[in-house]
Amino acid sequence: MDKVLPEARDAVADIEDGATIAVGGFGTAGVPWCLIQALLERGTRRLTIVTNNCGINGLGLATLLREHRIERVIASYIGQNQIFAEQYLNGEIEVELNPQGTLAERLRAGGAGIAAFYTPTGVDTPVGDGGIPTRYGPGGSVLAQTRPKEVRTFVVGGESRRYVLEEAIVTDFALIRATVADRHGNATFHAAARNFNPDFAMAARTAIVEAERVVDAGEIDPDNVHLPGIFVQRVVAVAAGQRS
Amino acid sequence: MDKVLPEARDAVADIEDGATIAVGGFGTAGVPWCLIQALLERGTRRLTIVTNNCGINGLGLATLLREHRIERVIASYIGQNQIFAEQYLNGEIEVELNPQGTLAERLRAGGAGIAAFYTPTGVDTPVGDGGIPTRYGPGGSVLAQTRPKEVRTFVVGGESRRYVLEEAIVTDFALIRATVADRHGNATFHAAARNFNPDFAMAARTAIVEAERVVDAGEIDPDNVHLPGIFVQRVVAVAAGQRS
Amino acid sequence: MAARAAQELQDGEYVNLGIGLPTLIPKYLSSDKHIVLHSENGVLAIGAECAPDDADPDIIDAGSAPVTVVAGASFCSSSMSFAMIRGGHLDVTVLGALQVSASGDLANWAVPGQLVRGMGGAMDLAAGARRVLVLTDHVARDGSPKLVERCTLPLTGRAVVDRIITNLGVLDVTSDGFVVVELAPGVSLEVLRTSTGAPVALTSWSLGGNPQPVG
Amino acid sequence: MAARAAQELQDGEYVNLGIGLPTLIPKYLSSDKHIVLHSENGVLAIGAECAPDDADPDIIDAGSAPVTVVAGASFCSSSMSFAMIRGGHLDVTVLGALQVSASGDLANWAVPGQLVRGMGGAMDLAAGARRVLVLTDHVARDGSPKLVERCTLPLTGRAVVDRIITNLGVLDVTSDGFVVVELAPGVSLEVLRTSTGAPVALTSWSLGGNPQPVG
Repeated sequence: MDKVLPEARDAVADIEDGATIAVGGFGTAGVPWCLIQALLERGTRRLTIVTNNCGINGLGLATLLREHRIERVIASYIGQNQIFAEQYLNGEIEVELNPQGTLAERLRAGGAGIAAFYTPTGVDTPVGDGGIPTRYGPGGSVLAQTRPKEVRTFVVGGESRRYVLEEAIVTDFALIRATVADRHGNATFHAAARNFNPDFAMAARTAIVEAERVVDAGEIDPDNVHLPGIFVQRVVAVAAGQRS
Repeated sequence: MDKVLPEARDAVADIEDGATIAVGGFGTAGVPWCLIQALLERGTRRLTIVTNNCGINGLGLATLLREHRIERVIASYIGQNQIFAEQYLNGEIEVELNPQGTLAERLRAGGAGIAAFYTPTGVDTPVGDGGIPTRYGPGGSVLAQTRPKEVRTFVVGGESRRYVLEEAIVTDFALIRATVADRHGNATFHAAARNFNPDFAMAARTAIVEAERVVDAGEIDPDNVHLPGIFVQRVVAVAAGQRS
Repeated sequence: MAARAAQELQDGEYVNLGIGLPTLIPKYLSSDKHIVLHSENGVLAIGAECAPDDADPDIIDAGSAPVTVVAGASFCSSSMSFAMIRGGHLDVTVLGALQVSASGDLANWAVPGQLVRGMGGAMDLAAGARRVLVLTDHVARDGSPKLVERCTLPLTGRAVVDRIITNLGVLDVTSDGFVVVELAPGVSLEVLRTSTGAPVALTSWSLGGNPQPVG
Repeated sequence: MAARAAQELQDGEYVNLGIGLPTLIPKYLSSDKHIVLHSENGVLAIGAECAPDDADPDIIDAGSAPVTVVAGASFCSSSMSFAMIRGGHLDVTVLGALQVSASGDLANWAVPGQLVRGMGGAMDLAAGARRVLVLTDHVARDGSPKLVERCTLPLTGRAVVDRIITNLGVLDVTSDGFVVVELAPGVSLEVLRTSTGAPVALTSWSLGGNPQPVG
């Protein structure tokens, strides 16, 4: 069993136009820079991207935005990501904003075979009630917005509370940045580079890991595997610090 | 911050009659033998126990069954656990059987603030349809049985399928066996001794860890903490291999 | 039977073997296949069983037997282990059966009137694995068929079984019901059919792929 | 304000500090309190911010600032980090606000007509933390009150805020609406009341516990 491919471009060679891709990373940590770069070079278009913040300082996924490769983003935060904000506002991309914990849990659910779950996050807000703009038209008009979600009361541990129903997300691919991966796909992450990476890998039909170090099976302590190889289909070696 | 208590009996001193307790362990691995023994010695009664198999070969939780301390068990498997089978059949205890993955997920949900979730496991079986005996009466008559659960169709990743709604479990206490714990409650588990322990700790209002080795904060690699200290309220040191 | 089941497993597959008969399969796996064995108590890449004296008491399989792990192994929590199962990440599971219906329903955990000993992980495996193989004697101890038109016992899962391997042969569950894939050496189609509680079809495909004489 | 907020945190508490003003709090924590700081990107037990030159690029907080961790730290996945938040395991979160209502509704993520920049982890924190403190200027830049009878902006969470710390004082959200706990030095009750868009009650408890002159 050897999941290692020679180059990042080999690992993304079958990502076709219109694919849905979960991309790990939070801020500058744990971003699969090289796989994003390979996808950019491949020229794939009309992508749906699931990600926390869709690039930072013009880097990472922002490079795909700049080349107009993305048509839809499922994320939690735009912040100061200028090109993300611009394309959302000018109607070029459709954006579905999720609470960050809901985003992580929706992909964890997708990976775990859970179809949907009830969370307290977003009850009595536009997340539960609907009305968050998803697509803008000319002049800042709102062409489409989120719809209301089901809200239901449950008693948990003796406490009655209302919860909103959120559905799982499964993607075609996941792009993952790991610190170490072995040839069977087992991976570990250093510090806050872990973030969404394990959840997103689980949610994808094909999870592609770029790792700063690729080792033989058996070199990672079985007690300390952060992402078991069963969730990983492809591994590519990149240099530590390598970003493209 | 120091969550370490001198003795197992100190750690269980406020577990009152009628408490609901999640107890980690699968077979002989990761069983909190010393905390169970301390609970036995304390004499607490009318317990609801959440556990996979409720003791093995007359040991562990089977000792609480033998002393008639348990009135209700939420578990996945009775197997060859003779005293568990006897007390279920003679109506002394109420038993709610769950698919093993559903059991783990219900407690993980309780710990994660998720009220309920839809799982494919158990659709079109007595788990979803109801009818599993929960309490027997004289002569093997069934006094109570599980009720039907909600079943709903979701489309996940393009595939339409039916799922059954399962609710979270939150407990008063959890008894956990770890390999190493630090004074802040961070814990690691060796091999298959991990099993339900992290999920159960998360689900409890008060999680009590017996650890084969107690170390100072900072001695466990932050990348390899299996159970973060935020989920753990008390730690007790036991000897490796110590079972009572 | 276990040897035949071993042939079903392909190089690179992630596989969970249920307790009982399926645990015999690893002995028959050819060494040129790399199969990753999963155990629902949170072990991935199980190796050989080991003698109790050499055993690490914390390394056990779902049947509580002491085992080893091989290179590339990992341990995880129960919720993560069942995320693997339920999330469709297992290529194959091999389970025992009390009954299998012509539409692939599986019953293997409870008999009305007998003590219910719990379903353990069987329902999750039946619902979650991409391919569900059943490994079982063709008929019950009392001679009654286990392969039936409709299960009379409580189900483990509906329409989940893909293929059944018995002492009499190999059958697929198709939209047309049971289809014979192979007959065990010396077993006639007639014997297979009379031992089966539902019609068994014979497709040209199965004829072509079947080295044993049929009928 | 950050100094006052620091007083709210008790020894042994697990705390998440939102971006903006709340990140100033750690500077004012007295060294005899052990507070465990959580960051929603999967860091527990954050230490001091550190100079970019000394920084490990993989150790950042939720505001992407380079930080250190202290003894007893752990890293985890996003789903686990939010399990901590949503599951009620955080003792306190300190958040900024655009508006807080007299019934504890919080609005801090969106303004109609302006670009929605996303809620990030704010809604999870508001829904999940056992105690929600708000740290904010008492009035908006245009002088309009931020503490109001009813929020007009889209909510982050309903009935979630426990206590508000502003440049003018400290107020609790109670079933009777806002109640003053403390006035900032030199601030009169009159000023607090005219700066607040809803009635502010004065309980005997708050009088007793308040060293500043009231009225």
